[in-house]
Amino acid sequence: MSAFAVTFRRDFALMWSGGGALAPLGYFLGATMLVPLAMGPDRALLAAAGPPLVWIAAALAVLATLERLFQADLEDGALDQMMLSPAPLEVLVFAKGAALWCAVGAPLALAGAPAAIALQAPLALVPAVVASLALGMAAFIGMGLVGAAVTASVKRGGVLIALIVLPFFAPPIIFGAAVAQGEAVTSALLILAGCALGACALGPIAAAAALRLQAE
Amino acid sequence: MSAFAVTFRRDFALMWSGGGALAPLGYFLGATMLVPLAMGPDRALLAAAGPPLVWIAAALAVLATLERLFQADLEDGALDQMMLSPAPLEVLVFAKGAALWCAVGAPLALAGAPAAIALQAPLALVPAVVASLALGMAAFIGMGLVGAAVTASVKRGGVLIALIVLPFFAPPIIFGAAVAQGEAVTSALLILAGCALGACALGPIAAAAALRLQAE
Amino acid sequence: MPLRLVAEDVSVARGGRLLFEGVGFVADAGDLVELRGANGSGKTSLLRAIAGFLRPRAGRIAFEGVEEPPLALHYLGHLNALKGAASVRSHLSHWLGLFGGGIDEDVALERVGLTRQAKLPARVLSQGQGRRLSLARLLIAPRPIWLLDEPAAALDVEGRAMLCRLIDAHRAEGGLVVAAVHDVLGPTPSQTLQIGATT
Amino acid sequence: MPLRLVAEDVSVARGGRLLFEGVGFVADAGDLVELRGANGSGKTSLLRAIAGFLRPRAGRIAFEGVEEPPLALHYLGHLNALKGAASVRSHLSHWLGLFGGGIDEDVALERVGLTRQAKLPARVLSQGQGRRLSLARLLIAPRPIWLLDEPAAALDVEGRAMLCRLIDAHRAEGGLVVAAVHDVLGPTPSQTLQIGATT
Amino acid sequence: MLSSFANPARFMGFSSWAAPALALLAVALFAIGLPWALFVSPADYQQGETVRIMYVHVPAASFSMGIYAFMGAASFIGLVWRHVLADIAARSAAPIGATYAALCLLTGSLWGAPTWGTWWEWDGRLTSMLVLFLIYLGYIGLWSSIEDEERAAKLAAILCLVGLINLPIIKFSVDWWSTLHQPASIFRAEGPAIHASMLAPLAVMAGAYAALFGALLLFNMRAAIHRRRIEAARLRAGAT
Ligand code: HEM
Ligand SMILES: Nc1ncnc2c1ncn2[C@@H]1O[C@H](COP(=O)(O)OP(=O)(O)OP(=O)(O)O)[C@@H](O)[C@H]1O
Ligand SMILES: Nc1ncnc2c1ncn2[C@@H]1O[C@H](COP(=O)(O)OP(=O)(O)OP(=O)(O)O)[C@@H](O)[C@H]1O
Ligand SMILES: [Mg+2]
Ligand SMILES: [Mg+2]
Repeated sequence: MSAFAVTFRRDFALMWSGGGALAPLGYFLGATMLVPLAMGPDRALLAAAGPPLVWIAAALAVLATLERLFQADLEDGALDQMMLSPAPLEVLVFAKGAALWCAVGAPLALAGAPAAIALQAPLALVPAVVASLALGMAAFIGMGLVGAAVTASVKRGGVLIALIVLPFFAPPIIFGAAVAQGEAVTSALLILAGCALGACALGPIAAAAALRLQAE
Repeated sequence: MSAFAVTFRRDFALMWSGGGALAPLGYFLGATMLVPLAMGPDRALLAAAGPPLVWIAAALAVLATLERLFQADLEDGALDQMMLSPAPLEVLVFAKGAALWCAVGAPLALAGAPAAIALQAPLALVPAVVASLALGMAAFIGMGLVGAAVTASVKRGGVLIALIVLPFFAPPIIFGAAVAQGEAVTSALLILAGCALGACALGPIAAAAALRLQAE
Repeated sequence: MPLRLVAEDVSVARGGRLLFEGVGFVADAGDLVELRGANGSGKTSLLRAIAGFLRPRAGRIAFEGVEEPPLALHYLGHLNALKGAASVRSHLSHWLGLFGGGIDEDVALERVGLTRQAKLPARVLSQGQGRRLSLARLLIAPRPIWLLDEPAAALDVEGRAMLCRLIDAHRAEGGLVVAAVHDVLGPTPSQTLQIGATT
Repeated sequence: MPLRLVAEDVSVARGGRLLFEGVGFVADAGDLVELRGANGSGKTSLLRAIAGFLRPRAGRIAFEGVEEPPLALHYLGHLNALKGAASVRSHLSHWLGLFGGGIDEDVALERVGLTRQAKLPARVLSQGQGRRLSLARLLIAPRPIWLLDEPAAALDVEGRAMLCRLIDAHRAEGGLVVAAVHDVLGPTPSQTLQIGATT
Repeated sequence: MLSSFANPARFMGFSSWAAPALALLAVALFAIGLPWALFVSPADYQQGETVRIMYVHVPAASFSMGIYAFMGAASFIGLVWRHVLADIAARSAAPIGATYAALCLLTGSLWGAPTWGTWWEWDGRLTSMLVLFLIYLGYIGLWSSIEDEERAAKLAAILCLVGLINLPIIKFSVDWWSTLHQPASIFRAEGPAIHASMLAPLAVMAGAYAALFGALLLFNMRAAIHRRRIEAARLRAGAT
């Protein structure tokens, strides 16, 4: 198997095994559950404010998985070995991002359906919400790779990475929330696809550059 | 200095240095910033839905710092040394929780003031919000210790700990959000104080029991 | 009662698999017990059982003439228990507080040869310097029983000589050392225990 | 062009402090260069500079007769690059994919003595077993240059003999080894380089 | 009684006939209870036919809480007396309890749509039931992410005991927050407040749920014991 394939496979397996995918899902559903708890039982308020919050919960859920993405590799020496592979580091970083999308991003997008319903989104919108979340996850992960790479050597970097990455999450969240509110769905989806493409193309390059410096 | 004092001091210093306290603050403010982005510019909606969301952001911010609390000690062997101290493990765990409250919880509670104002809470409520956040943080941390201890040996446990701990966060969030909405402030504060007391008394005991098992 | 560590008929299992059974020894003040055995034979597990971190499946481990652990022993494992962001000196003051006083921090640093690194964060220490810092823990709080797991790992020639001096001094003061080793440690052991020799 | 590794007048600094300067050597196929020096003298840093992980402050490190790294070398550091949750065998298939084929996984496992642990998760390996697994990486993909940082760490007596055989075989096949060591490694080095001897 | 099963070998002997027997009993009770509840019993004068959801909903709700209490007891026994079987029992009960909780949530929302006009409402009881479901998920997640069975058992037991706090919250939530969901009508001090024609099929359904739980629990425990034996044999084979 190629270096890309084995990197993807290992990361996917490590994330998936041990209830890996279950856990971000629980985080996601738990966080969406907190929203109505905090907001109280006012139906109209929830219907107006709720669906966009699915996006915030999704962003925070994927953020939580990003922290240790490269930190673990740095601490146990696996990063050194990645740099000795004939495959470019960019490709391996992309493989890790793809594994994260498959193991966590896609399940999260699917879980967006019940979450959106619980937060009173109209049923007809649910497929669009799921599609937009799937694209948004790709954008989040592409951007998140950079944040994870630059904070890899910081212990307890989880909060630092949030600080670095959350501002970049703003555009997908704005358009994604628009989808959840049923505004200009098609154009918002197109913009999200653009975000995802750009992030997935540029993210691994910037992340690999940062990782090379971390290896010093 | 006593074992309690040095444990508190080290944890506080480790969290504070390296932008430790800044980072959860940034996470907190970043998350509260995302809310108006996702919800759109509707002032009235924001005023109704916003203040309770301060609580959600605070809960997620403290959650993010919990993950590595014991995991780091387990991985580098510091936990073994804690168990060889003449001080009971419960006391050392309590010291770590107290350090977390001082380094992250209290700054977060203070940051609740600008966040609540940004999310259109009435000014008169701000002191009550800060007080409730301070109590709520203590409750979150007390409960979070248990989650952090039982997941200490799980790599990428950050999401698992969220799944385990978030359900327990529900009661403080319900009452805390009530304070933010200006409902039954005094009784909610009393209940929060009760939650905090209970969590801080029982949390370290359960957490220490779990940590003894992790050391096997 | 004089200091004595007794292990009787100890069996240790990890993850459901029996590692060894019927291991026993008696060590008195001044003794150095060497544990030897192939990789994976269970030396580390035995030391952790003596330290009280894991419960042996069978047998008895008893301490005479001292308080029960944690107060009576030091455990130096494969892991150094260092925090990268904290300075070398702050590690010593941390341990001083954690274990209850003993010698001065600077004396301990000098004896392990880290005086010049006192202000560096532990993160930048080399492998051997980290090990030396961990060794300083043994000096900070005087405890009669030392459990050492491959203490010479990563130490240079001069560092090994230093380790020998520490062990000799500890034994001379009436201490007791149990050490897992692969090659020659230096001080003459009073007994050598072969772990898992039967398999 | 035959295999050759040239280091000329290399200086390495860490965190703004010069560790050593003017270090140079030439190693040819079949050579074993031993790096010796006190803890903190810079052996690990030199190896990482050769591997290309860190940039020397001055000097030249050149490879002749091979592609540039990463394709030409293996780096075995203080860290074993193991994932606790993954099985022993899955590490080998991972490295096989990462570095591009070589010998069979089972053969590699057998040569480092981990055949019976093949299905265990790496988490439960003992210190020495982990080191053995990391050594198997050298076998999985044939690369002419081996950079070994204290390769014998945590190995038992039999493991050290195994390491000697691996190094001898590699040299006999025209490979080249640079190893940082503290005590005697086993195979006769073709040269020994003292790092930081001047201070 | 429990101590006589504490020996895994004796447990295997006992469960080899008890598990299928309970399974048969469950099938029989469902065969009586479901038709009775769904076709024979009277419709409600207010809610009409939808009241029949009750026969699925109420036992699922009660037993999902009961199973958690059972897990709490088993965890306590496992922690204090180190009974391996107690650990296995707690672990094996969790997926069943989670399924019952999910069933309660599902039937509750199905019921809520016609009667309250909403699938879901963030009222105290509904929320705390969801919290219970999430606690089940967390418990299962913790179990499955720690490979060392013994350690996983003890850690999960601690979590389970801490989670017991949620049970009284669910039980009394209807009294604390006076909201949509109706308060206790069956198990209350003054005696049941529903008519006997509904109580009887409900009792049969409750018996069916209980038998199903017993059967699934024993099957799960047997599977777990087999898995442990295989695992132990594998590790023994992996000896150095
Ligand atoms: C998702 C929504 C719902 C949830 C999570 C839920 C949850 C519960 C729970 C936890 C119990 C307590 C069982 C016990 O104390 O043993 C219960 C009982 C009950 N529920 Fe629901 N419920 C839901 C919806 C409904 C609806 C829509 C109705 C009918 C209008 C309903 C009617 C009942 C009745 C009659 C009982 C029995 C009360 C008693 O005697 O204790 N539930 N439910
Ligand atoms: N959690 C566990 N589950 C199963 N097996 C384990 C576990 N932990 C350790 N082991 C096994 O126990 C054995 C003994 O490990 P231990 O670390 O005690 O060996 P050791 O003698 O110290 O070896 P070394 O010389 O390599 O340090 C190893 O074979 C290891 O695979
Ligand atoms: N990031 C850094 N900043 C400052 N100094 C550093 C940094 N990293 C390493 N050092 C210093 O560089 C020196 C050399 O470290 P190195 O790991 O190369 O030594 P070594 O010869 O391998 O020692 P050992 O035998 O203990 O493994 C050490 O004194 C260490 O303190
Ligand atoms: Mg060992
Ligand atoms: Mg070194």
